[in-house]
Amino acid sequence: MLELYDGALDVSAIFDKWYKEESKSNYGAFIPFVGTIRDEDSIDGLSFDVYEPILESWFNKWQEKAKESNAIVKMAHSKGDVLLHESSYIAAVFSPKRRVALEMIDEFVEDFKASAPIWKYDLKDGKRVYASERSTAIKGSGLLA
Amino acid sequence: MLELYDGALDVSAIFDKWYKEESKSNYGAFIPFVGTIRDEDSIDGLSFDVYEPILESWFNKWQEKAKESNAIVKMAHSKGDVLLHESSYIAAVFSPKRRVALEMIDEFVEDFKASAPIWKYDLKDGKRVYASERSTAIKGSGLLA
Amino acid sequence: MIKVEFLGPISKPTMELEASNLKDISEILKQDDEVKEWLETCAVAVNDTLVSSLDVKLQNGDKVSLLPPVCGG
Amino acid sequence: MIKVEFLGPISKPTMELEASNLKDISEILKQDDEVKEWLETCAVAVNDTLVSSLDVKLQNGDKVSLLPPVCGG
Repeated sequence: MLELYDGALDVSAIFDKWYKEESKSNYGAFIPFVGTIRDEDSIDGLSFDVYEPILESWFNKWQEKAKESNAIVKMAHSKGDVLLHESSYIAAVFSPKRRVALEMIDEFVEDFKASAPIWKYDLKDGKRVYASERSTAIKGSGLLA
Repeated sequence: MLELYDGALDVSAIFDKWYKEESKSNYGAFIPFVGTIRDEDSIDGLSFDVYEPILESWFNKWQEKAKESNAIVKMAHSKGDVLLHESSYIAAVFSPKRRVALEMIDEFVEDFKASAPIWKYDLKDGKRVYASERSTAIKGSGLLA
Repeated sequence: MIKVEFLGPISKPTMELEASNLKDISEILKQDDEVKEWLETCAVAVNDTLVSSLDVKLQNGDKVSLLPPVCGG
Repeated sequence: MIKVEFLGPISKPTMELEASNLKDISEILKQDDEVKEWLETCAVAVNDTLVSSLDVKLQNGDKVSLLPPVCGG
């Protein structure tokens, strides 16, 4: 379940939908991670580019990995502009047992940060500025250099 | 923010309330943990006794600890009976940064399991049976033995 | 008098005892067959604060609570 | 022809190049001053699969994508 939305996420609606989707799946632990735009560095918000084909294959690999632990992962992310105090990202793990969910949400969020083909821009003074300082080169980068 | 409810939690309503409460607090990461009653061992549900005075002081210590990392914790738990596929527990961490939230939700949930003065009973064949096998003696137990 | 209360699954009504410290409480409870089996696994609170030493002095009106193994969530 | 596309912040339209493997692509892109500075930090996908070797053979119609440093969330 990978969901992309234009602009900010309706976090409570997505949470409610996911909770209900798995309400009879017999998962004992459900851990969402919600990412919200902080007011810092005088930005007006953030903006995101998403490359869907590779994001989907990254996500599908995670779904397979989660399945090995009888867990599932879900994810929603924004495309385009998201303003201060709005949310752009929800990741979630459902699993029968809490240890699996607690460890997997950490791994999933960190791998997402390092690998998911999404680019972040600061919205500042009417401009869209690539957040190069906060970005991470995908593992294996530099092949063509 | 420690909330106790009679019976099952209205998880989506609590999530929505907490999300809105902190919507302008400038926390970048919000991680709830939702615990749901699994259908296993032929139980009809679980039931909980809560000793509020000591639960509150345990929770207040955690609130202080969270504050040192500029984070906050919230928690909701059921008293009495909660049936299969209903939820009895939500814990959450809000923090400016994701690493703090990811590590704190794990620590908080594990310490809760080991220390919070809540007793669990299986509802089975119309009886309320103390879940002694799954329970953990609080640190320092045995003082009077 | 010291009030001794048994929390959670220990099905025992609150007792009123004469005692000047936890050591006294321990001696009395060890004589009680129903309670004895719980002592090994119970934590102890005095006036709702968990304690880790038997030397805690008790005063008239104090409350001692026994907390058996827990399992929230 | 091989299509070479530049993702995210690399403001460069898609190129069409003659190449039989990634080594050829690398040689061509190193001549492009606008693209050159990105090569060190970009991951590479062929037909939307990330690759880790320059030896990947390319066929007419294949798509090579350059993925600069990411920051989702």
